Order: sequence, then C-alpha cells, then structure tokens
Amino acid sequence: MSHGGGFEPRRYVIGQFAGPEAMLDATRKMRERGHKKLDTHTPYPVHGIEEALGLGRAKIPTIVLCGAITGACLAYALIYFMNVVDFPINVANRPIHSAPANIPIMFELSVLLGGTSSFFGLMALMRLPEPYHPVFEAESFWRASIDGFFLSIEVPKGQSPEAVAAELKSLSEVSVEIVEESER
Amino acid sequence: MSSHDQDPLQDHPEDHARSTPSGNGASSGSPRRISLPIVDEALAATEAASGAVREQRKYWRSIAEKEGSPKLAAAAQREFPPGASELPEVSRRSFMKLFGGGAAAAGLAACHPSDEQAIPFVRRPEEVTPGNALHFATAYGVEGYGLGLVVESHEGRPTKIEGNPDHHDSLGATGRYEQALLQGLYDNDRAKQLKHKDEPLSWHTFLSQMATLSGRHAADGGAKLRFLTEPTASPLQLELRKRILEKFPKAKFTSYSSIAGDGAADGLRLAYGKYVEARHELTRASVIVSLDADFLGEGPESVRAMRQFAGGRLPGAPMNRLYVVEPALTVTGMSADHRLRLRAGDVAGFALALAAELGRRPGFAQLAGIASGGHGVTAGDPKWISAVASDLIKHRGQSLLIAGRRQSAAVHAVVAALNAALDNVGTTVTYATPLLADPLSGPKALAPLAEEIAAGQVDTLVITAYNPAYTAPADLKFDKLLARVPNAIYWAAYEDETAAVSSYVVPAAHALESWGDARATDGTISLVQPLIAPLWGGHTDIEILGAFLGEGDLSAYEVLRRSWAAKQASVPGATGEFDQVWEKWVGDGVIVGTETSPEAALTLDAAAIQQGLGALLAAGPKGAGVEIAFVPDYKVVDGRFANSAWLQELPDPVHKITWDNAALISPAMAKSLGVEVERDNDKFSVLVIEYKDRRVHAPALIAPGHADDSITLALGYGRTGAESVASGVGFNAGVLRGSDAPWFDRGAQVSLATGMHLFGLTQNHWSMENREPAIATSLADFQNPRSEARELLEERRAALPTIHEPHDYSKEQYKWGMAIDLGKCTGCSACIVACQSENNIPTVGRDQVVRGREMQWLRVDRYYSGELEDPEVIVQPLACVHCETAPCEYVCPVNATVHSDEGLNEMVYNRCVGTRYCSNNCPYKVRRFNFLDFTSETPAVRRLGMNPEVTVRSRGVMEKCTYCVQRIERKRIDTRVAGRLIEDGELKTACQQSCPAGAIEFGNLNDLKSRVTKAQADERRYDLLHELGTRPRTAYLARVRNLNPELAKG
Amino acid sequence: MLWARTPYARAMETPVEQPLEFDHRHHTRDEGIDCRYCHNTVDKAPFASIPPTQLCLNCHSQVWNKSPLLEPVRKSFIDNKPLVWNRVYKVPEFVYFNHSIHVGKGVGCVTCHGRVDQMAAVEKQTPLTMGWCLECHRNPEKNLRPVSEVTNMTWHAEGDAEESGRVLAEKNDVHTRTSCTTCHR
Amino acid sequence: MASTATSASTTRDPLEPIPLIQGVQTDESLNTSLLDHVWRSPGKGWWTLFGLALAGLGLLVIGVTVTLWKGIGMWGNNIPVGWAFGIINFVWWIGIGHAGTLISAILLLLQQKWRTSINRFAEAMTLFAVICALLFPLIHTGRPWFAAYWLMPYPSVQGIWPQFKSPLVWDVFAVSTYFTISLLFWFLGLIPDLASLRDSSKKPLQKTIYGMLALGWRGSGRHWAEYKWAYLLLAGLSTPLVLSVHTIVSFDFAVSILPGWHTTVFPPYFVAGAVFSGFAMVVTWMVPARQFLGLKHVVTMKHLENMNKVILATGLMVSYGYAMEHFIAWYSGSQYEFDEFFQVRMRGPMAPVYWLMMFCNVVVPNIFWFKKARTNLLIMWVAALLVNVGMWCERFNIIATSLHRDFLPSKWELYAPTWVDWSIYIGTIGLFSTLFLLFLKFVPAVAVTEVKELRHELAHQAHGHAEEAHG
Repeated sequence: MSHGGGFEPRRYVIGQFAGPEAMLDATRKMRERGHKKLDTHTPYPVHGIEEALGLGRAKIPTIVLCGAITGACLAYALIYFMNVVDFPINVANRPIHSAPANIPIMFELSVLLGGTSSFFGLMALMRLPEPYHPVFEAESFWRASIDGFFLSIEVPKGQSPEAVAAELKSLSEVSVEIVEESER
Repeated sequence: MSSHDQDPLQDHPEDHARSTPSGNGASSGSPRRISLPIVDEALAATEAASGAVREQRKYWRSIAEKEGSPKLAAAAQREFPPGASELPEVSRRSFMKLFGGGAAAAGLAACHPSDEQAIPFVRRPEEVTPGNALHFATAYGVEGYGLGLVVESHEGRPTKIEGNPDHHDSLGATGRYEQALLQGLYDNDRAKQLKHKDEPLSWHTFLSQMATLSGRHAADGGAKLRFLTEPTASPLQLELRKRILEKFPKAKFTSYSSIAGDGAADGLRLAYGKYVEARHELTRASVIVSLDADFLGEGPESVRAMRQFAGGRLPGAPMNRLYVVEPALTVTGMSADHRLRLRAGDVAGFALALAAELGRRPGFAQLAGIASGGHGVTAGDPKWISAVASDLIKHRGQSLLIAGRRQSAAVHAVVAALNAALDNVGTTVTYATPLLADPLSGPKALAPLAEEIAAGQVDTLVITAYNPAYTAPADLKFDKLLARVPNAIYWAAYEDETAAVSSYVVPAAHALESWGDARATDGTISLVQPLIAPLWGGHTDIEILGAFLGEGDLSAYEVLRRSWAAKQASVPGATGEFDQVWEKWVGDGVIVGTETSPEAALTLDAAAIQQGLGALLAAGPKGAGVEIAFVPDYKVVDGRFANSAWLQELPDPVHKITWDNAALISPAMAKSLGVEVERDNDKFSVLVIEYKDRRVHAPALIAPGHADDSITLALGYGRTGAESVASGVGFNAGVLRGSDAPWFDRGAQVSLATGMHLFGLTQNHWSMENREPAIATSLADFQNPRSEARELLEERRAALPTIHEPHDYSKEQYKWGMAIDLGKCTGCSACIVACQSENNIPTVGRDQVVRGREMQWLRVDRYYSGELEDPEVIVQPLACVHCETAPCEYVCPVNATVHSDEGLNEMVYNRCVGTRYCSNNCPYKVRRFNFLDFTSETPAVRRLGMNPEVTVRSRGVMEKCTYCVQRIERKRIDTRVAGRLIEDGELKTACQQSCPAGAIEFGNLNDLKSRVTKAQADERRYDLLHELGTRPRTAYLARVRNLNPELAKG
Repeated sequence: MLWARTPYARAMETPVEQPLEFDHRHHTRDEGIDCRYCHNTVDKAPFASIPPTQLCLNCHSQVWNKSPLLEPVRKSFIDNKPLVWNRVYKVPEFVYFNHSIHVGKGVGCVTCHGRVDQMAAVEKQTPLTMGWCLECHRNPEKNLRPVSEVTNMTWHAEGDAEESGRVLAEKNDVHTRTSCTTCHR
Repeated sequence: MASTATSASTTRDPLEPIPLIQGVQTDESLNTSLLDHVWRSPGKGWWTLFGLALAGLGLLVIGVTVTLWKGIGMWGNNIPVGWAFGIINFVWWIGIGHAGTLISAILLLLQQKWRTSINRFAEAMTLFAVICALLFPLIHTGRPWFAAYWLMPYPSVQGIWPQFKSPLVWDVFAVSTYFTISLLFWFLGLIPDLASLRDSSKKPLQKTIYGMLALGWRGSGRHWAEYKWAYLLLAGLSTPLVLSVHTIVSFDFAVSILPGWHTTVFPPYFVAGAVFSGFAMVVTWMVPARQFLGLKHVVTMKHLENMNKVILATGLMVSYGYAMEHFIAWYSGSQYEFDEFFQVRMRGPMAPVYWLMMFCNVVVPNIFWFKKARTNLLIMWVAALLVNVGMWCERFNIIATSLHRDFLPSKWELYAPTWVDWSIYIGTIGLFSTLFLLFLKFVPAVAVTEVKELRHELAHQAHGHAEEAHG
C-alpha cells in the first residue's frame, strides 16, 4: 500500500444531528454559504430534502416513460414482423395481421421495459452498487441507516477540512467528524 | 437447435420402419449398445430395406439401443429362439424353389417371391424401387371362405391390408379382422419352435417321425388316424383330403369351428332333402327380415352384404326396409328400421307365428300347414308380426328372410319355407351345393370325435383347427381328452391352450406367409400368396397334411402349383402357357370363371318340414329360467384374434367395450337383479351365472334394447395360453357352453357377486342430450320439405354470418373434403382398425382407456334415443373434421397446428410442445394426446409392419386425423412428376378404402364432378356443430329410416 | 442460436470416411458417368438410393477386376454381405424429402450436394435446416434449371438467372409449397 | 419492549380510531424490535414449520421428477380434460400473488398509511406465489424441454415463430413480466432495510452479506430524491400490471369456445377473485405471523379489519361474477351454456366441488359484515382459509368441470387426480412455505424504513395537534 500513484484522497466533513429538522436547517445554511458538494444521510426520506440540497426535478420519470414507449412499439413491431412479414401462416383463417391480438403483449412489454428501466435507471443515477464510500469511514455513520441524521460535505482541494468543520459547528448543535478516503 | 437434435433413427431417410418416436424428446440420454447379432440376422432376413445395409444394421442396432435395458434385451432374445439364426438359410433355400412365383397384373405392381428380399442390397430386385410401395393380391378368411385382399408392401414388409376390388365378397373393402392381420403377422407371441413334448425338433426330424407314423397307420387303413380341421372350401385342402382318405380309407376328417352354426345345414336339408347353402342377394331385396341373423356384422358374406344393403338406403331411389328380431343389439340390429327384441330361444316362436300369420293370408295356405307343425309354439307382438307379414306380401319376390347361425334347424327350415312361399328363391336367395368340405362343422360336430378319443380309438390326431382345447364346448372336456391322444399334432399359431396339451406343436405360418387357395362365397377361387418369408420358420397346414402323403418336403408353393397345373384345363378361358396363366391368377387375386352356379331345380318339401318341426322343437332348448346366449365376439371372434391389441382396444361396435367382454342384460333385468352402476356409468356389479354344474363370474353391462331374462355372452375371452396380450382379458364364457345347446339355453341361475367391475368403455353416455349431433329422420318426414327434420338439416348447412371474409380456396388445385353417410354406416368399425394400421396409431392398454386416453383417431359414436328398453340407435363415425376456422389452431402457441394451402387442418408433431390447449378448444374432441411413451417399447419385429410414410409420434405430442395426408402428398408428387392432376377416386383415405358400406367419400371439393362434391350437395347433408361456425370440411348425410307406416310410432 | 448456425454444428464441410476409397471425381469427371447411372431411382422415388454391389460389378467385373482397392466390392458380391457406407446427408426422421419431385422439376444435384465431381470423399455442403429449405420453397427461381441439366455440375443460366428461373418455373410447372405437411407427416 | 399495552397519545392519529403503531416508539426501538427476529436464532415453532415445509418441498421434487420422467400421463388428465390440476394451481397461485402487489402498490398510490406495516410481507408473498405459479405452465406441457424456449420469439434455424394469437403466448409475457417487476419492486423497497441490517449486524459475516445486498446504500438525500420517484413509478406500473396479468390469464379461457370458458365477464371477475383469494392468503399467514414474530404493535387489529373489509368487498364482486355467468348462460339461449351451468356444474358428477365453491366464496365472506367477525382472530382465520379453498374450487369448476362435459356427449369423461397431481399441488404449498419461512428469518418482515417514516409523520401531526390544543 504505497502512497504512490499520485493518489489524492477525498476529504469529508461529516456532522451528525439530533433530528431531521436540525439537519435540514444546517444543510440549507451551508449551501447558502456556497458549499457545493453537500449530501445528507438519513434512515428514511426526510420531507424537504430536495429543496434543502437544491436538487432539480427528478430524472427517473422521463427514463421510465421512454422505456414504456419503447416496449409498446417493440412488441408491435416484433409481432408484425414474425407473423406477418417473415412467415405468414394461415391460422384458422384468422386475419394474418390482427391488431387486437397484439394489445396484451404490447402492454406487457411496455410495463416490463418501463419497470426495468426505472430500477436500473435509478441504479445508474445513484451510481450504485458502490460498496465503498469515504463517508463510511465516519465512526458513528452506521447510525445513518438506523436513526442518525448526517450531513456530509466533501472538502474541495485547497480548503482545510478543519475550517469547514468549524463553520458547521458554528451553525448548530452537532458532533462533527473529519474523514479521509482510504486508498484501496 | 431443436431441428437438429440427434435421433437414433433420424440419420437414414431410407430407413422405412420409422419406428422411433418423432420429435426430438425421444432421443435424450445416451443409449447403451448391446449387440444382438441374431436380431440383425433374423430381421435382415425378413427385411428388404433399400439403400445401404449399413442403414439397416444401424436401424437394428438402434433397436438394440432402444432395448438396451437388460429386461428388453432378454425380451429381444426371446423373440429369436435358437434356430431363428438359421432363418436366412432356410429362406434362401425355399427362395430357390419359389423363384418365378407369379407376377401381378390388373394395375398391381409386379409381384416377386418374398424370399428374394432376404438378400436385398447386393442385387436389388428389378421391381423394388426404394421408398415406393408394391401391392400384392392374396386372400384370407375366418370361416372357411376367402376374402380377397390387396396387401401393400414396402421393401418386402407388408404394411397395409386392403380389399381386392375384383373379389366377389370384398368389392375392395375389408372387415375388422383382415385389417388386423398385420398385427398377427408381426406378433412376438407367435409359436416359433417346432416341439415334441417340449423337445425342440427340426422340420426334417418331424417329417421322418410323421413318415413312420403314417406308415404305422397305413397298416390298418388309418383306423386310428383322425384330422381336425377348420371348415374350409379351399380346393387344395379338399384335394389333399381326398388323397389322404384314399391312402387311409378308415381315417376321418372333422371340420370344426366353435362359431359355425349347424342349424342352417340341417334346416335346409329338411326343407330341400339335401345339404345346400344359402346365398343372399341384398341388392334385389326391398324388405329384409333378419331372425337373429347378424348378416351385416359377421360372417363371410358380411362385407359384401353391407355394400349391397347400403346401396338400398338412399331416399332418392327405392329404399329397402330392414326388420330385425334379436335378443341383443347387433351391428345389423343398429341398422334396422324396425327391431323386435326377443330371447334367442323365442325366435323360433316368431318364425312360426310369422308363418302362421302369412298362412292366414290368401295364397299362403302351405305356410299355415307348416306353422301347425309347430304345435302352437309362438312369440312376438302380433301387431308387429302382422305388419311385417303385410309388408312381405306387398314385396313378394323382392323380400328376404335370413335366419341366424345360432338358430336351430327348425327356424332355418321355416325361413326356407317362407322364402319359397314369398317367391324369393332365385331372386334374393339362391341355394347351391355346399362349398365347404363338411356341411356340419359346429360344436355338435366335435362330439363324435370326442367320443372316439374317450374310447381310445384315436392314436394320431392332426389338429389344424383353431385351439379346440379352448373353444370346444365345456362338457366335452376336450383339453383333458387331447392329453390322452398319443400323437396330437397341433398346427399352432400361438402356444395356446391346445398347444399346452398336444404332444406335437408345429408353428403355423401366418396367412401372409403362406401359399394356398381359397373360395369366395360364390365359389370364385383366389390364390393365396405369401408377402414375406415365414418370420420364424412356420409351416402351412398344406405341408403338414402333405407329410401324411409323404410329400412333407414339398413346399406348399410346389403342391399348390402342381395341383393347379393339373386343373388348368378345368378353368374356363384359362388357356395358354401355364406360367402366364398362373402369374395372371396370382396377380389378379381371383380366378375368373370359377364361381359355382346355384342349384336350379330344387323343390321345397313342405310336408317334411311340417313333420320334422315337432321333433326339432322338442329337441331344442326349452324350459323356464334365465336364458344364456353366446355370440362370437366382434373383435376376437372365438379367441383367434385375442392377441391383437388393435382388436382388443377396438371399441365394440355396439357397446363400446374395450379389453373386455361382459354379461349383457336388459335395464329391466338389471333392476330386478339389483345391479349397481357406479362412477360415470362404466362400473357395474359382477354377476355369478350358474348353468347346469358350471358357473362363471361375469361383470354385468346394461345393454339397452336387450331382451329381458336373457344374458348375452361373447366368446373368445378369459384366455390362459401363452399370449401376452390375450391372457387375462375378460372371462371365458365358454365354460358355460354345452355341446347339446351350444348357442343358447334357458335355466341359468343368476345372482350378484360381491364387487364391481370397471369397464374400459370409450363412450359411457347413451343420450344425445337433445343436441342431435347425429340426425336420423323417417322417410315420410324427409320427403316433406316443411318437416322439422328438413328444417333442422337446412339450418345446419345454412351460411353463418361472419365478421371477416372466409379464406378463398377456390383458386387452389385441390380443396380436400369428406362426406360421411350415416344412412349407409352400420358402425362395423373396420375403418377404425384401418386408420390405426395406416397411421401407426399406438394402442394404450386397458388402464389408459379407462382413464379416457384411447388413441384411435377415428371413433364411431353410438347414441340411443327413445325408451331405454327398446331404443332407436344411430352411429356416427367421427374423426377430425378439418374445420376451416379451426378453434384448435388459434390457441396453439407454437404454430404446431395450422392450415395448409388446400385447407387441411395440419398437425405438426415435431413442432408440438403438448399444451393440450388445442384439444380443450376442439368442440368435437377428436384430438389425441400421447400422455405417456406409447411407442418406444414396440417390439422390433412389430415395427416392420409400421407405415414408413407416417411419423411415429413421441411422448407429449398431440395427434389427430390428417385425412391421410401422407397418401395425398405421395399421390400429388406422383401425379405432378407425371404432369397431370389427381383424378377423382384414385386417392382414398384408409377409412374410406376399408369401409364395406361405402359410407365415406373423400376428394376434391373444387372438382364439381367429384363424388364428394355431389355428396356434400345432397339434401341430407348437414354440418356437425354447425352453429359454432367452424366450417368443417367433413359433412354428414343424415340417416333416413324407411319406417313401416303400420308400425311408425306416434 | 449462433452456434446452431456454424458449419461445425451442422456437420458441414467435413469429408466422411467410407469403407472403400470410392472417388466421385474419377467416376464423374474422368469417366463422365451420369449421376443417375448409380443413383438410378432419384427421378422416380423419394430416395436416390445407394447402388447395389451388383451395379459396381457391371463395370468392375471387366475393368480393374484385379484391383486390390475393389476387394471389398468383390467380397460383398461373393459372400452376399452388403457394403456398409457412411451417410453424409441426414434429414431428421420426421422430414419426408422426395428426390423425384425435385429432380423432376429441375432442381440440380449440385444445388444441394455441391460439386460432388470435385470431392475425393463426399462432404455435406448445405445445412439442411428448415430455414434453408424454406428459402428455396419460397422463391425457387434461382435454383431452377432445365430438367435435362439436373445432373450437370457446371450448368449456368445464360443471362439473368432470376429471369430464366421464372421462365423455367413456368415451363416445368413448378409449384413450391410451404404448408407444413409438404414435408412433415 | 415489543408491544406495550398502554397506547400513548403522542403517536395517536386523530383520524385513526385505532393507532397504527402502538406504544412509545423511537426509530431505534422500532429498528431493534423489527429486526429482532432476524438476529434471534429461530425458535422451535419456526423449525417445526420449516421441517413441514421442507417435507412438502420434497413431495414437489418427487412429483415433478415423476412427471418429467414418465410424462403427463402420470397426472389424471385425459381427453376431454386436457387441463386440470396444473392450470388450476397455476391460476390459483397467480391469484394469490396479486393481493401482495395490490396491497403494496395500490395502497401506496392511495397513500394508505396502514399499508406500511404489511406491504413487505405482501410483496414477499406475491413473489413466492408467482414462483409457484410459474412452475406449472412449464411442467404441464407434454415436452417441457421444447416449451421452455419455443414459446419465446427467438430467431430459430427452423425459421418459424410463436403464434401470437394464442393466449398462452400472452401468458408467457404477462407472467414473466409480472415476476420481474414484482422482484424489482420488492428488492427496491428492501434496499434501505438491508442497509440498516448491515449497520446493525453484529457478526462480520452477516455484515458482509447484508452489506453486499445493500449495494452500498448510504441514505443519501440525493438518492432518496430519485428513489422515492422510482419506487412510486414501479408501484404505478405494478397496479395496471396486476389487472392485466389476471385479465390475460382469464383470456386463456375467455378466448376459447368452450361452454363455461367463453365468457366476457371473465377479466374483471378473475381480477376480483384474485384479490379476494390474495387477501385471504395474507390474512391466513398474517394472523399467526404477527403472533409468533411479535409484530402486534405494527400489524394491528386495524390492519386485519381493513383486509377483511377488502375480502368482503371482493367476495361480493366474485358473487356478482357468478350471478352474471349463470344469467348469461340462461339468457344467451345457448343450450351448451345452459347445460354447462345448470346441469353439469349443479348436478353433474363434480357438483360437490361446485357447491363447496358457492359456500366458501358466496356465503362465507358475508360474515365480515359483522365487526365482531372482522376483529376476531379465529373467525377471520377460518374464514380466510375457507376462501382459499373456495377459490381453488372455483378454478377446478371453471377448468376441469367445464372440460369434462362439453359439446358432444359421446366424449364425456370423468376426471380424477392422481397422487402425482396431489403431491405437486401440496408440494408447491411446501415450496411457498419454505421460501416464506426463509424470508421471515432473514429479512425484516415489515418495512422498517417506512414504519420509521410513518412514525415520524404521525409524531409530527400529533405535535401539530397538541399545539393547536394549547393555543
């Protein structure tokens, strides 16, 4: 484990709050003070988090819509090609191309592609699975999934984490920790 | 990918017994290989597969693979006992003798001796073209007469049996038994080893022993030499007989068949003073009265009778009218316009009553006299009788009365008198000198022989009759007697009950392995030629009889040829080089001009009848109590076909029983006995029937239309021989049978036994539930355009509204369709066996039938209507009707059943995954599913008889009637190569070809002149389940009943 | 899916061992013997059929009748034990292929069997998959030739193959079908 | 600390007469109490049940092996009864599956608070039911080794395709989609809980396993933002999916021409039936589960009562379906239809099944008109059980009974299941139970995260109200 390869560890300031409200408040303030790379860590979605972090509109819905539409079109095209174009067979003298018979599969495929795209789209957006993340270095971070409310700030190069930590402390009742990405 | 999954057999298109399941599932697993040189050899000898023999060997190896398990390997070894390996030698030797054995003419491909096929690939015979079938004419008969056959053969392996159109009794059709011959030929259970007291014996040793024997008998003129043969009309047999009797003047021949009736011979003798036999001409008969005669269902005349009878069932032309008097429903009874149920014993009473009734009418005084001889014995509803009488008088000269084989001499005599009085003799019935060797050949004929044996007057008994130890009347204890005969020489088809007690067992060559000759019922002679070398070195009865003339080493072929060479002159028009004449005879299958003409000057001796009657009636069965009546079974006859799975699984034409016989009783009798019915009308109480000192346990079956206080028992079951299929099926009704009253007698005690019996019925439901799938109407109604019946017919063929235009097939060259005439169909069920044979349909066994998994593609539905005690019956053959808008097709997920360009509803076995959805959605329920692997354990030898043109279906695959598409495609290719169209009538489906009544028409609906198009345009035409809009290609023609106004109900 | 499409999976393009060194090149090219001399049922039966030993000896009783190469043939003829060839072209057991109709309507041997006249040992040239059959059954034109030329290994339509095909289809009354029962029964 | 009788007003939702969460709970207390059973080594009860389940599974293995080895002939099916136990069980299981999706998806869309404590449970049930269902379409075919892929549209060397007019092909798509979506939906909801499992696990092995499953979830606000949407959308998709799936299953019958199958009322009536049987199944499992897993404080009587109300409602819909069937059979004037319903089903050899169905599905649910019944554990459990039986009988009626006597009396046959049929059926119940018990052991049976969220919301509201009261 040499410190070679010009490895630049990311540094984080992590504050744990008593409850969601305090956390939200601090988040907002820190953002107003021009901190960019903020993120919160909570056991359950906290109301107003988007606004506090200043996030835009969610992207998932668009992705899912595309998926669904693709599915429907794909289904119809598939059936049309197979039963009408490539090998039309006289089945019980029914019309070779009969739209009503295609509807069920169109629907199913649109749901399938819609659904899968929502899941895998989400994974892509969240960059998960990601087994390691520097914030896990924090002592008490394990509470984040149980009852802890955290705010993490990635400290840009050139800035000193201590300063940021101090700044955070000055804002509210919080226990602050500074962690550094470990090389792997 | 699936299309190339390896199948043990897939790699030789020239392998003709496509005897592994189709589709690829069958080939899973790595089969163990065991080498069966004997299998290879023996079958190589029998098989003349084309192409490289390697394929053939590979084929047999793959059989070995199939039978890779030790158990099966052992079985395979058993198939080929020691001695089998020398088969090829035997064949080749006899081949040298047989060489040049006749060639076919009359549109039949050239014929060649079967033995040459033992050595196929080194020198290929001229006429063998790989993959093209040949056809050979021959003949076969159950009751002494021969029915002309044409046998299809693929590279020397008989694969299908058809009727010979030029034959007087066949007219191109066959019955159930002929169709099933193939199974008898390729039957592993056949007797294979010549034995003396279980010591294997070579043919030569046998011959020498026979020589010494006959030497000994010659000393005393054969005083202790007896022959027990089947009833036969074969000229060659008669000739041998004559010569044997010349050599052994004191020897005796006895003809015996347990199903032959002696009443006719004696009755006619009484009437005409000498033995004559009756011949019936139904075409000329407009009123037919059957007295317990099942002339449509059984007997040497039945195939022709059906065609002739059916000819008179068209409402367009003058129709015939059939009255039937019988105890239990028969094929004839089902076709009757009026049926009177009477105990078999009361039929005599009916005959006399009818005679008396006619006697009261002007001009029939003579009959009155005869009737008076009956001393007041009478039976039957007077109203009915008088109606029949009037009808008979009305059609004087064109009426016909037939008495059944079971009936006594008295009945036959009276019937003869009636026919004479009604001027029918010479028109609808003629009398001729008997063709059969012995006029009397029924159970009674056996009694004298039995006495002689008992008295120790028989040293040597040569038995070529079928299984007397089993079929003989119980009181003779014939099996015990046989054991006492020092030299009982049994010509055994199987190691059956008789073989078990005979000192010599000579394996019989199968009819399709034998040379010989036979006579039709009009005397026309057919030559019988072999289609294949004896599979297990069997010998013909000719050779055995020959042994007593010191000609045992002569082959049957030689004996036959010699005798005909000598007789050539006697045949009118048979002039010229004998070889050519011979070849024509063999090729045609009939020797034209050999029919015998009926006796011209016969005078009925009324007085004799009048005197004779009393005695006869007195001798006949009488007394009170329940009547037991025996019938030859519709499937196994007297047991001789009991080892044919096709016939065992064939639903009984009337009661739809498979793999069983039953005690048939009337509903009323069932009630009085307290017979219980469980499950879905297919589980019945078991009865104990006691008669004299004999008793049997017999499961009851309620038979609508059966006479009360009478039990009908079918013979031929409860076999105990070494026949794997036959043994243990049903019960042996024969144990009740006495030689004094072999057919029926009263005084049986019947009681309920404990326990129930579950029948393998293919149809448990009697009623049509007011749905009228099979339409029958009276002539009167049919002729009235405004009648309900006519409206129903109209409605069931009217065009139905549809949301999208039906596909247009009129542009196609062919548009296949079928028409089935319910007016003609008698329900005889020959078509089912034909279909089974043509399409390699497996049999599934009793348990599977019970579960409702029978595989026959074609079924014949039977419905009762009216009151249960005396119902009207209608039968309806039903296979896939090839709907144009087939419900089965659109539900199949994999395109395994679709429509062809010519409108066939195709079933693609190798694509089918077996969801069974198609069957669920088929309103006719004509699809069949391979629930288990029904095919892969088919014995190697059995596969030789399979149709190479039809894929054998694997487990988990749906199958159904294809309109014999393999025949269509072959004919199409042949005609297209020849650059012409298929003509109407040159293409027949298997069912159509076998149908004796000619009830089935098949052909091209785009050809306006074709028979099927005409049939479908008939006024009686209607579509089954028409209201569902399935547009079936098979149309039905309603049955029209020609009712007698005097009797018409309501 | 791809695997099934490789020549290997289809047993193509691999010469097959035979019990004796029979060389089609020699017989067809050098001696100019017509295919139908040996495969003499090809135009009247489903099977082209592999010739009986007797047929080999028609010639080889005269020519090369001492050649050791032909020992197996003589042996087969003398002790009546057939020659055991190895099959090259296999169709599944549920497929009913009929040579006579194809030959009769002008499909050349070479179309399916390739340049047999250039093969020392015969090898499978075509996949024989259902898809492959269908191609031709859907539009046969490009595979048609005058019936007189069916055994010609080198025949080529002069001019536009498609066009001449159409003419021939007309002339030979070619009527290909894709209904299942055409091949599956 | 699982459940304390004294319900503190702090967490009382004024709109909810009965509290959804009982006792004073903190996030941590909930966490420990709800995950407790995962850490606790299973008790005797669990082991005995698991043993039984495994035995059942064994039966399944035997049954399936025999079927594949010898063929469908080992079942009771015949001609005419081409479909029987196989499809009956298929439909039955699918139906059961549906309730799960509905509970979690629809209730989520309707913002039903009481959903949270049972949705995880229900989703798991869906998943396992669908697994059981999926088994049947495959093994019921004659040649599964082909059915497995010939129904899929792939470019084969035969150049032939599936036949898309066949409802069976629709089924393939519907059921496989349904399984995939249910799985994703379930797993997505599970991720945060897996994270809390990871973080509260004591042993390193557990930590790594749950860690992997949690995919490195760190409750990031940015993630939550998208996550909520994704979850909502999946729910949104699942709802119509459920309806479509059972509609398509009903097409298998409705599209045919068989009397008793050929009915337009099928789609809605099948869906209703599905929910009906599904909720019944949830109750059958929930009643004992909440007992043994100590979930009484989250799965309260209120939840059970609500479910019983749904059972009552859907039961009435099903009854309406039956009424319609019979009415149309008479009104259509089709003799086949009429005989099917008024002869074959009511009086035929299989009538007992029909009447049992009528009792279980039409009579029994009406007991839930009474609050006593709705809130009595024993009564509701028995009733739910009966409903499950009834719904199985319904499928038997529709499939086997309709088939065994259709158009032509000549081919009417009885149907009787064999031991293989039974062992496979019981076997799937074994499979279901096995999976379910494993689920109960290794995964939080209740959506911890959502309960915490709910608690937080409720606390908030309560707080608000408290202030109003003061002011």
